[in-house]
Amino acid sequence: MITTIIYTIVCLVVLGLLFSVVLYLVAQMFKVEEDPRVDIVESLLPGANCGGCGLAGCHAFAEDVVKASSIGSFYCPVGGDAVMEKIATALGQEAVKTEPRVAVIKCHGTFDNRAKTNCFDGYASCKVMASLYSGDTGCKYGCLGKGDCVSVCKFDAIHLDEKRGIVEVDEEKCVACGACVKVCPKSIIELRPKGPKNRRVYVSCSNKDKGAIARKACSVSCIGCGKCAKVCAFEAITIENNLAYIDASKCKLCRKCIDECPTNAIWAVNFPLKVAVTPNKVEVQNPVVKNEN
Amino acid sequence: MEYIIIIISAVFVNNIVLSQFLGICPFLGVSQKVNTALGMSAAVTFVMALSTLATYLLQYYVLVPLGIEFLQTVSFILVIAGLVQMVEIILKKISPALYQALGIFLPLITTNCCVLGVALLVVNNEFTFGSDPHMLNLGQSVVYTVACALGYGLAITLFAGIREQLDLNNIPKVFRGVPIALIVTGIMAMAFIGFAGIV
Amino acid sequence: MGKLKLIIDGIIKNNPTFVLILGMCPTLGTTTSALNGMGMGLATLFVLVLSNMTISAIAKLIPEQVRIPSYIVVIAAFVTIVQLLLQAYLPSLYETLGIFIPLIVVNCIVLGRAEAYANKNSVIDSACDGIGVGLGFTIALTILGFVRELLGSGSIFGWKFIQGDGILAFILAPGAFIVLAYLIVLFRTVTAKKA
Amino acid sequence: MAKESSFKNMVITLSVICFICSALLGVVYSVTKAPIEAAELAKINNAIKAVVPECNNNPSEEMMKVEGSVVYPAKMDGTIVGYAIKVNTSGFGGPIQIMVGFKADGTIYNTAVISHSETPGLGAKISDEIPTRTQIVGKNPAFSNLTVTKDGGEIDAITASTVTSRAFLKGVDTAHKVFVELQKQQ
Amino acid sequence: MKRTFSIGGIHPQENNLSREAHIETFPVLDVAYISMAQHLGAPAEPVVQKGDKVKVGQVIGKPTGFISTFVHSSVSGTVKAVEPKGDLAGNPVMHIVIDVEGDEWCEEINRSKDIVREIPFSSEEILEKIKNAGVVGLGGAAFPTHVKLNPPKDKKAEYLIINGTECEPYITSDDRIMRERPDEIVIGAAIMMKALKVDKCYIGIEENKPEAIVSITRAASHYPDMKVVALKKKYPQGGEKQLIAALTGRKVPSLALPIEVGAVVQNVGTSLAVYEAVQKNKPLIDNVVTVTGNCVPQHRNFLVRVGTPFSKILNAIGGAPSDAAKFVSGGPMMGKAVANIEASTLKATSALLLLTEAETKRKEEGNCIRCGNCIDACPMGLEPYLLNKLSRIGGMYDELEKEKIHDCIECGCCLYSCPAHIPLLDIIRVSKAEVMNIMRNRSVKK
Amino acid sequence: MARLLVSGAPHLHVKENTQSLMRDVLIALAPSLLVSIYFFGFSAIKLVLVGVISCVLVEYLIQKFIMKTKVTVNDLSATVTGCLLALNLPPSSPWWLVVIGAIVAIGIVKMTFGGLGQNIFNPALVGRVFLLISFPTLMTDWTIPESWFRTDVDAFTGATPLGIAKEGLAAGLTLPEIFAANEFTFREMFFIKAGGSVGEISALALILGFVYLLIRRVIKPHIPLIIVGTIAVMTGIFNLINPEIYTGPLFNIFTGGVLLGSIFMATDYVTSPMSVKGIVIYSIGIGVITVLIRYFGAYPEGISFAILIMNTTVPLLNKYCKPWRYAKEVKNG
Ligand SMILES: Cc1cc2nc3c(=O)[nH]c(=O)nc-3n(C[C@H](O)[C@H](O)[C@H](O)COP(=O)(O)O)c2cc1C
Ligand SMILES: Cc1cc2nc3c(=O)[nH]c(=O)nc-3n(C[C@H](O)[C@H](O)[C@H](O)COP(=O)(O)O)c2cc1C
Ligand SMILES: Cc1cc2nc3c(=O)[nH]c(=O)nc-3n(C[C@H](O)[C@H](O)[C@H](O)COP(=O)(O)O)c2cc1C
Ligand SMILES: Cc1cc2nc3c(=O)[nH]c(=O)nc-3n(C[C@H](O)[C@H](O)[C@H](O)CO)c2cc1C
Ligand code: SF4
Ligand code: SF4
Ligand code: SF4
Ligand code: SF4
Ligand code: FES
Repeated sequence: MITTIIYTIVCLVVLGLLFSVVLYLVAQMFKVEEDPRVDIVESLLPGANCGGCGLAGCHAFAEDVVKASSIGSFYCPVGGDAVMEKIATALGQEAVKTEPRVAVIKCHGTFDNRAKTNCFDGYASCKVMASLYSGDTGCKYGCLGKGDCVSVCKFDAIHLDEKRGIVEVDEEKCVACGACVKVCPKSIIELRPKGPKNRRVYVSCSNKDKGAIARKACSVSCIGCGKCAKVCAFEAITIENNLAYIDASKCKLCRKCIDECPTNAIWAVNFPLKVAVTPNKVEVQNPVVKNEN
Repeated sequence: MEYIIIIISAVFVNNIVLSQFLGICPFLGVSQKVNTALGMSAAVTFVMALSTLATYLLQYYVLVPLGIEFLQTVSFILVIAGLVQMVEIILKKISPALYQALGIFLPLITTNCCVLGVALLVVNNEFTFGSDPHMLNLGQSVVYTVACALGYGLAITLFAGIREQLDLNNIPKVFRGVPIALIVTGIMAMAFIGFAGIV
Repeated sequence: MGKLKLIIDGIIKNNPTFVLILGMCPTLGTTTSALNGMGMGLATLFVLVLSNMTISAIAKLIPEQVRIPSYIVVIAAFVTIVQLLLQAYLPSLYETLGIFIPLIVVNCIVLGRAEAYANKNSVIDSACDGIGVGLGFTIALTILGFVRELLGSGSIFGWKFIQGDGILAFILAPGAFIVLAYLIVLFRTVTAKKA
Repeated sequence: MAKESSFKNMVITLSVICFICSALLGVVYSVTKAPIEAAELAKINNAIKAVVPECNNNPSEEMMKVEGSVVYPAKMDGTIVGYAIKVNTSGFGGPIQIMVGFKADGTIYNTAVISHSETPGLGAKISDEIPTRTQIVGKNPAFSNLTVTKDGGEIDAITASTVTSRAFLKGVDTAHKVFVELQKQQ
Repeated sequence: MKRTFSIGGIHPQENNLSREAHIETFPVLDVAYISMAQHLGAPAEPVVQKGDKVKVGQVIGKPTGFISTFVHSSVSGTVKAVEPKGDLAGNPVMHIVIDVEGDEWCEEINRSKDIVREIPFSSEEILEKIKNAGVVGLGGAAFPTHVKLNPPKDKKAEYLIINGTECEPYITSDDRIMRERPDEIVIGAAIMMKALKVDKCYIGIEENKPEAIVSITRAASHYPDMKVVALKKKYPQGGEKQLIAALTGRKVPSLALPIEVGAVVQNVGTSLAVYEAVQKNKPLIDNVVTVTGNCVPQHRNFLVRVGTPFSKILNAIGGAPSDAAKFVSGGPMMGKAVANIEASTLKATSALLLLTEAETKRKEEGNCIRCGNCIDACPMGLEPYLLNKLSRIGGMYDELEKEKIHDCIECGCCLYSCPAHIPLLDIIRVSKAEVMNIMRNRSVKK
Repeated sequence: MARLLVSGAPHLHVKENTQSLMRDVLIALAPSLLVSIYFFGFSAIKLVLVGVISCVLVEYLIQKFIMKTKVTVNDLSATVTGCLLALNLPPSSPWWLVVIGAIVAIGIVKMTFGGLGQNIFNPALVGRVFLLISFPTLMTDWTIPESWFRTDVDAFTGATPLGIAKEGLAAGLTLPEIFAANEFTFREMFFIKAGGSVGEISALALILGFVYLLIRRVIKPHIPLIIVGTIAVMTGIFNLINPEIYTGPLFNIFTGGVLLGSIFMATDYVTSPMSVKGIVIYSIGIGVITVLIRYFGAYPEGISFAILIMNTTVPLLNKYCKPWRYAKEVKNG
């Protein structure tokens, strides 16, 4: 009996010894240097692998951040400043703060605002449509309404309103990763600063045609008349190619331009109710369903 | 002839994954891509052959003479763990690409039941290859082990091919990932039952 | 953290079978009947609790390089103990579970919990985690065994309620995979609805 | 944090863990050794008891080997009343070990399956009550054709498990040969 | 056995309804809208201004890059505007709008119908003349012909291949010119042979145009180096890679130009334009346009001045029939659907096709049933079903490149033959563009 | 004039659609179906009806209530599956067996993978194999339930020729002895044979269906021809080596499900390889495995398993056997 126990002990201890010695030697012989910080950074990242940072997923981000001398040019839109700060601390650097942003759709050409001129009969994708022609309405610049941006959004933050033929961003869910901006063939999505209390003013149109043509194509188009730019006391509005643009960093949210715009192309969102009775919003409340597709 | 029977039996008829239920976790885990699956099968084959060799010798030249067969589990797993870690360290140095591909699963080979499972089967079970029940000798053991590993490789490679194709398909959401993989495995097991009785 | 919550987490949120998808081999290999599944589950539970406790006690003393081998030796020792005990006092169960008893050593759950939980937490918490996960495993195996037995042999815990056989495929290998797949789907739908 | 991985640390830790574990195991083993052996013996004894007529010796102590098979003679007050013969045969899924009990006159008293790895639900039924066993009890292989009906014999196979049934009957046949040999030796 | 290419291809119903309609000269209208983007490559730059007087054949746009060419006025009159106008896809393109006044031609243009066989020019002179005449490929792509006829110095042309296959259903403009103007075509080919300094020329014509084969064979008998080959009917035989394979058995490697295997392919219409440019000094200002469709009462082949609005051509056949649901510029397989019927013809416009909803409306898309029809149909040996699946997942550019999506010639065989009516080519076209872009960026980086 | 349609080229498409292809398969199955109705009477009708209805119903219910997607039972693919499932069962099968098979085929094998075109395995075959391993007795019971045309039914009860041969061999007989004891004439095997699944009764009817599918260009001839060829060659060689225990080519081709399997099941688009190279490997594989199982395996019939086993290789074949690419050629080939 005792011998069995002794054999047991001897046998196992010898095995253990052998094991550790051999492993140690092998480990010494085949040593590989690896930057352990990559793993640390990766573990800090949200792991959504959305590519919103412009790199091929979170691991690539971690590798590049570690390699780079400063993290200034890196930003993870999903994790936001909080995560960037953590990474910065982990790497012993200062984080750069970025204003929180949100995607806005610079077009409001719903079915009742612009008429269809032809009927697209191909694969329902904005990219496919844009590769073939200017679109199924008179406006060559507006939303094609096939929802490429919807399907590319990893956060379910953008939705196609089938009845009105336009996409809408869910501000709560949008993390400003920019995937929709990249995919939209008409380049009508912009990441704009969220603004104080989420309030912002922007031109919800991308039409660069001359006023008359734009007007004919769509009833809420920006016709480049310039009234808004004139009325703006802060020089926040510029007109280029018959299209107004509001610089968010200059805009003080006074909303004078909104009343000035003859076509209701300027949008103000998240202001107290009073303003919600602008013609735009009225229309939002009574959507006229007219999808002829 | 006996070796052929051993091989056919271990690869097809009593496939280690599809009918013995060994090594399922890495089977499900490392089968996203055919290339990884191939790498994994190579690693498993290597580790299995090596560890069965070692454990066979350990069993018959240490444990049995000393009368401490009950130490099987502990000593076998220690040997296997050591081997795997060695392979891991060496692989990391020699082929970082393969190391990257197999990722965290290399250490998991240790906890791959099929390595320990086959090592135990070989020394504990009687087999009926070609003749009446008997214990395997060293040569047979190694051939059997390698055949088991090949069977594992076959199953995981076919499976990885299927999963690659499934990635292109529109699987209903709740079934994505493990459930569909299990269903595929189940149907593969069903298909492999066709080999029943061949040896 | 509440001990009870730890245990319940192990059963639901970290369910080894339905969520973590670990320890698949015994899950599939021993569940031809509800009783077999339960036996396997309990054996694993036993090892899991003891090894979790031991490892959380000694984790701080172990150098990084030999962490895994040390854990494995500890786990293997407990498994062998279970093995010997079963062999001595429950020989018939020992025989049905066969090779899957020694294979508890390599059950990813045991090592997984050691790595993921026990080596960072206190002995008591680790024990609770072990109990929770072990129970989760046991319950899952029992359900799986129950379903397979029900469909495959037409019996419930050994009590036969139909004449003749059931749908044999369910106690063969294919049935194991397929039933588990559907149980996971069911588990996912149910827990998703709750969440 | 864990200790640093120096060579000395590694070796010592692992050795100590191995030492403690093996000591523990050795003790448990010593404690369970007896019950394990008892359990194994009980299994054999139960099987023997089930397959031979009532006896008052301890057949497992008088075990002998004949033609490679293990034979347990059952004696009533010193006279042989039967034999339990343990034979190996190979079934559908691997080896099958059965015990066949003969009365002294050569008729089958009973049979028992000690171990098998047949398919659950199919061949595995040999260890439950199966038609085969009840059909052969009381028969003498010397005078009956104990093969499955498909092979022209008189035994109904287990449904869909002809292979297992054949293996079983082959085992019975082997046991009978051993029995004949035993008779000759006497 | 007649020759053809070996992999893929389909047999759509021919419908050559207009093949017996003689070429009629389409009247000159009041206003011409001449696009500056009539060729592949950089658009031309206007050289006239509002109010300028122009004659027929006068240069109004000049090339702006290596792959670019001249644009000439197809009418005489006053420039009314130089402004962006919608092309047939509705996208804004610079146009020169000319109010037509009379029909005054530039003096150097020889308008006689006589056939001039003599080719007194050197290779360089020929190329110069072709360039100055703004000749582009009329086979569809409108690639500037002088560029194609001037291969890089390290590549040696061995064959000139004249593409008279006209493999698309419905279109008959090439058929008609081969039957009505065979001599000019053959001389044009001889001119190009001289420009390329090659001594072998194949003229490939599909067997469904027996009259064209006869007339071209007769005309080509003057030139021993020219060989007219009748080819089996199969779409897309006219694709240059397929035609080269059918005629010479050579395969143009992936991503390479035909010159890689020593071939230069030109359309019969181009050949005619080259003849007129070199022998008659006439720039490319008009071309033959087939107007047809099952729903159209009259099937016509018009010689149309460049810059004629589609709507006006439709008026000439009595307006668009009420059941016409789609206008296609070009053939039914490769042509572009017209979104803007006020757009006007270009140099390479070959047909105006009217299809009814029943003929053309896409059927509802089903699941791919892996029938393999698309694979069997693809003349490039690709797997359209796979390209489709990979594309839809998104981001699988490496895999798509491995599957050689860049080899797709956009022939449409796959979409045509899919029983599940999956819009294969719609999807492949977009991914192909993306993959090619990635490949280009990569080679630029290197 | 209505608004213009706009789309990318091409502007024409084939008239066929999924439904018409499936309809052609059903038409091609008609001769076999008629023969089996003639031979098995009401039970054949019953099995096919139950098969079709339960497959269609399962697909409908799953699409409508579980997946909540568009219901596409109109494409007739479930009908084909149901029909083939029924044709693959013994004529004496009870109706509930077909229902279980249909639930497995459509519910597990087709819909969980996403429906038409996305499944890896042949649904009808998995259904059959599932039943075979679950109900081995029922699935190998070849008694003929009734017959509408002959009275000497007794002559035709009993196992399939393959089963008889296998049993005989297992009992230690040689083939010539078995053949002597049982009459399997080529004529009977070709026109109508007893014993076997509902759909494999008449080789002639199956071949008629094959010809129809070829004429309608629904399938390419490669798969059936290569499978049958492989089986013929392999069994030919074995038969030459030892005619006592290895059955010959004619016997192997015209008994059991080889024709039904190779014409209708191995050709299923969804579960067969896409390229010709792949198809060749796939078909040879099926042939070889069929023969191996028939000669050496536990089952007398192997084509169902062989097709399923080769189904598992299809993704790999698709990955590594690409069609003959145009542009592979190097310069001046
Ligand atoms: C998975 C599987 C397990 C099987 N297990 C057994 C078994 O344990 N015993 C047996 O005799 N046959 C077994 N078989 C074989 C068949 O059930 C049987 O040989 C065949 O159906 C012949 O039927 P019969 O036994 O009625 O002649 C098995 C077959 C399969 C596919
Ligand atoms: C699918 C496809 C079909 C084509 N069919 C024709 C055709 O029928 N006739 C033709 O002249 N060119 C056809 N082409 C264009 C030729 O490939 C080639 O560009 C042309 O013959 C070159 O001559 P060009 O530069 O004079 O136009 C086709 C191209 C493609 C991609
Ligand atoms: C970007 C580009 C560059 C080309 N460069 C040449 C060239 O240098 N020489 C040449 O002979 N053809 C050149 N080609 C013409 C092609 O070979 C081909 O004839 C033309 O794209 C029309 O083909 P298709 O009508 O078949 O589409 C070029 C084409 C493209 C798109
Ligand atoms: C030629 C052809 C053969 C088919 N064979 C089968 C078959 O064997 N089994 C089956 O379930 N469905 C078959 N189908 C129907 C359909 O393809 C099948 O249900 C799909 O596998 C479902 O995704 C066939 C269809 C065609 C066109
Ligand atoms: S005009 Fe402006 S708002 Fe209207 S559709 Fe165009 S882009 Fe949109
Ligand atoms: S915003 Fe852009 S991508 Fe989104 S639907 Fe409109 S056109 Fe498409
Ligand atoms: S369009 Fe492209 S993919 Fe489709 S058949 Fe033609 S070459 Fe092949
Ligand atoms: S033709 Fe259509 S259905 Fe057939 S394989 Fe190609 S994409 Fe799929
Ligand atoms: S339990 Fe995980 S591999 Fe077996």
